[in-house]
Amino acid sequence: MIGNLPFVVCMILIGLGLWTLLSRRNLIKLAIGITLIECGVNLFLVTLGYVERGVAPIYTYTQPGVTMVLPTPQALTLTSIVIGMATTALMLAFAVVIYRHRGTLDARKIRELKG
Amino acid sequence: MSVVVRTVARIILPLVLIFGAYVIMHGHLTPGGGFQGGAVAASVVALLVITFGSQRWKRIKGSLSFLEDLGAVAFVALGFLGIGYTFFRNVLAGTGGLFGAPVPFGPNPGWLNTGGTLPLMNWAVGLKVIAGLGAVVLMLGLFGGGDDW
Amino acid sequence: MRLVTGQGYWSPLVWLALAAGVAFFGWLFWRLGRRTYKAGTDQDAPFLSGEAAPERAHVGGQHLYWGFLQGLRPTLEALRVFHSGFLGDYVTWTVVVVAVALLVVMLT
Amino acid sequence: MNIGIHLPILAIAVPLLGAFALPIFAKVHKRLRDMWAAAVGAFTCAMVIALAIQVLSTGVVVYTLGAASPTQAVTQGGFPIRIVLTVDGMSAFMGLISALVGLASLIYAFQFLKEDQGKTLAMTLFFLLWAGMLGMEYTGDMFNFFVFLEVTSIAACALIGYRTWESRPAEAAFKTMALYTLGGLLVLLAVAILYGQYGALNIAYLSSRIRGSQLDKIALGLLLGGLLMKAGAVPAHMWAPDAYGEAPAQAAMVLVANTQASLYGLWRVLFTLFGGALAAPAVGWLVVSLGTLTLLVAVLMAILQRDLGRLIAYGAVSQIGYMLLGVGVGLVALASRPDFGLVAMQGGIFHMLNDAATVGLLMLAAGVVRRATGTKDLTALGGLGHDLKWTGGFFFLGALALAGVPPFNGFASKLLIYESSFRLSPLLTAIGVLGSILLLAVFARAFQGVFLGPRLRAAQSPPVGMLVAMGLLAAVILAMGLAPGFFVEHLVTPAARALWEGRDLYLAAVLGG
Repeated sequence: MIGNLPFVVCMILIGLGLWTLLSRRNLIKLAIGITLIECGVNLFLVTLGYVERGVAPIYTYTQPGVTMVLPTPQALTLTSIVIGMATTALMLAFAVVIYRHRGTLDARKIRELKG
Repeated sequence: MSVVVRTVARIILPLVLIFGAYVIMHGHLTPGGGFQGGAVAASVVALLVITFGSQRWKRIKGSLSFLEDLGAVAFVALGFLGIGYTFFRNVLAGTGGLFGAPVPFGPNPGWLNTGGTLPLMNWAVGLKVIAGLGAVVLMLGLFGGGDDW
Repeated sequence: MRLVTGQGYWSPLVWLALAAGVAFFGWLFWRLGRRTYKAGTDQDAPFLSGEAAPERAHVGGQHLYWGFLQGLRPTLEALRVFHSGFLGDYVTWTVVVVAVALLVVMLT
Repeated sequence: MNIGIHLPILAIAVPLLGAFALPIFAKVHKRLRDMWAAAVGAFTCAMVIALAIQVLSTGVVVYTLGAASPTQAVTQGGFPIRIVLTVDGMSAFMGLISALVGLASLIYAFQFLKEDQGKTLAMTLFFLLWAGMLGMEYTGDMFNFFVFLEVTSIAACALIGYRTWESRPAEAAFKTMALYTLGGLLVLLAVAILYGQYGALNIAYLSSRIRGSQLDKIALGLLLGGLLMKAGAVPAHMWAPDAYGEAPAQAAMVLVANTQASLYGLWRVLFTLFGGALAAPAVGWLVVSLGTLTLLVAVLMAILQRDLGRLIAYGAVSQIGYMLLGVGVGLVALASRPDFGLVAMQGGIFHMLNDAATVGLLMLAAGVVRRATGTKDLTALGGLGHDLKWTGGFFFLGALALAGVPPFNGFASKLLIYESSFRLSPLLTAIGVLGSILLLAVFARAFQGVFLGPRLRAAQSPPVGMLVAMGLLAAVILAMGLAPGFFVEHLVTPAARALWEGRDLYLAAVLGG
C-alpha cells in the first residue's frame, strides 16, 4: 500500500490541476492549473521508472551488481518537461496579448468569440 | 534594482554561465544535457532582465532568435549526418576523430572525448535552448512594459 | 468510374447524362418563350412584392431563413447559450467527454 | 545514398529542416526564402507521394531510426529497442491528404501573407505544423505520437494567434492552447499507463501484448477522450470554430488537416493498438453517437453564424461528424457484421480526403473575401461576385461538394456512409441526410449573401498564386467527383483494409514473423 503512495500523489496533483482549471477565472491561474496537471503526469512517469534501492543510470560510475533505475521514463519526462515549457510560455504570451487588448485577465469577460 | 543586487548579479553571472556550459558539455556522461544546461544558462537572461530592466537588452533579441534557428538547423543537420546508414545514426562514435574515442569497459570517471554525435547534438540543443528560452524571457519582460522595478 | 457501394453502384457519368438531358429540355422550353424582353427598359427594374424596390436592395445572408429560424428558436437559443465562449465551460465539456469515454470503456 | 529506403524520415525531417532554416534565409534575402520554401514544399510532397506508391505496391514500410540500416530488426530477443516509423496504407493515405493541403496552403501563402505582418514567422510555423502532422501519421511509437501531437499543437496555436495586433486571434489561441495541452496530457497519461504495464512504447509490441486489463481500459478511455477533443467532437468541439474562424486562411485549412491527423490517431488506437482486446461494439456506438451529435449540433450552429469564417468552421466541424459516423459504424460492425462494415469505413475515410479538399477550398475563398474587403461579417458583405468571379465560382463548387450534391465528391463518400449506416440503423441515415440538407441551406445562404446581389463595393481580385492554390483544390474535387470509383479503389480501399484487417500485417512487419 505504501508503495502506491507516489501514484496517489500524482492523481491528487492532476485532480488539483483540473480543479484549478474548472474553478478559476484568471488566465494566469488557468496556465498554472495546466502546469499542475503536467507536473502530476511527469511525476507519474518518473515514478514508473523507479526501482527499489536503484541508483542513477550512469553506466560508467556504477559498481557491478548494483541495480539502476530505468532511464527511459526519465528521458520521456524530460521531453515532456521541454514541451510543457514551450506550451506554458506560449500561453503566458497570449495572456499578455489579451491583457493588452482587453485590459482584463478574467476568462468570463474574455468572451468575444461565442455562439 | 538596488546596488547590492546589481553587484551580486555581476559576480554570479559568469559562474552561472560556466555551470550551464558544464552541464551541456557533460551531457553524454552525467545527468544533464542540452536542455538542462541551456535552461541553466538562459537563467542569465532572466537575471539580466530583472536586474537591469528589459529595455536595455532589446537589441539582442534579433541575434537571440538567429542563434536559436542556428541551433535547430545544426541539430537536424547532425541527424542527416547519419543518413548513409539511417537518420540519427551515430556515425562518429568509435571512429577516433572528434568525440570518437572508444568507450572503455567497466567503471571509469567518464571520458569527455566519447559519444560521437551526441555531444555535438547536446551543444546544438544547448544553443537553441539558451537562445530560445532567453528570447522568451526577454520578450515577456518587454511585453510587460515595466523597466525598472 | 463506377463506385460500388455494396448494395448498388453510383456513377457520376449517368448523372451527368441525366443532367444534360434536363438542361436540354430546359433550353428547349426557354427557346419556346416569347421574345419581347428588352434590356434597359422598365422590364429591367427590380420589384419587391409589387412595389418598385430601391436600386441597391440586397437580401443579406442572415435574413434568408427568418421563418425557419423563428420556428426553431428555443433549440437554437439553447445551443447558442451552450456555446458560451467561457474557457471554463470548454474545459468542463472536455472533462465530460473523457468521463463518458472512460465510463463506456470500463463498463463493457 | 539510396533515397528510396529513406522516404519516411525524409518526409518528416526535410520540412523540419526547412522550418528552422527559413528565418536564416530570410535574413539574407526575401526571394531566397521563398525559393527555399518552394523547394522544401515540393521535395516533401514528392517524398510523400513516392512513399505512398511504395506502400501501396509493397505493403507496410518500417524505418528503424539510428540503426545500421533502415530495415534492421526492431526487436532484440522479442523486445523492441529502437524508435520506428511504420507506414501502412492508412498512414500513406493520411500523408497524401497532408501533402495536398500543405501544398495548396504554401502556394496560397506566398501572396496572401504580407511581408510586414510576420510572413517569415507564419511560414516557419507552417512547416513545423506540416512536419508534426506527417510525424503523427508516420510514427510507429506511442510516445513519438505524443511528441508530434504537441509539436502540431504548439505550431497550430502560434499560427492562430500570431496576428497579435488584433484581439480576437489571441483569445482563440489561448483557449485552443489550453484545451490542446489538456488533451495532450491525457494522451501522455495513457501512454505512461501503457508503458508502466508493458515497458515498451512501440505500437505493434503494445498491441501484441494488450489483453484488456482494467489499466488498459483506463488508458483507452483517456486516449479516446483526448483524441476526440483534438478532433473536435461535440461537446468538446468549442475550440474549433474559434480557432478556424480566427486563424488566417492559409493556416485554417492546415488546422483542418491537423484535426484529421488526430482522427487518424484515434483510428490507429482503436483498430491497431486495441484491435485485439477491445469491446468493439460499445466503443463503436460511442463514436457513432458522438458523430451524429457532432454533425447535427455543428450544422445547427452554422445556421446562426454571422461571420463567414465561423460559418465555414462549423461546417468543417460537422464534417468531422460524418467521419466519426462512418468509421464508428465500421467499428460496430467489425466483429459481427463484416458485410457493410468495410463500406462504412471506406465512406468515412474517403470523406476525410473530400473534407480536406472542400473545406480547404472554402477557407481559401473566405480568405480572399477578407483580403478584398477587410471583413468576414455576412451582414456587411454582398455582391462580390461581380469582381471576384473565380473566387465566387470556387466557393460555389466547394459549397456544393461539402453539402454532398451529386455529382461532386462529397456525395460519393456520403453515399457510402448512408448506405452502410442504414443497415445498422435507419435513424443514423436520416440524421445524416438531414445534416446534409441543412448544410446545403447554410452554404446557399452564405453564397447568396457574399457573392450575389448588387455590387456594394469594389473588390480587388486576388493575385494569380492564390487562384492557382484554389484551382489545385478545385481540380482535385472535380476529379474525385467524376471518378470516385478510381480513388476509392486505389487509395481508400487499401487504407480502409489496413485498419479493418491489416493489424496482423502491421504487427508482423514491425515485430517480424
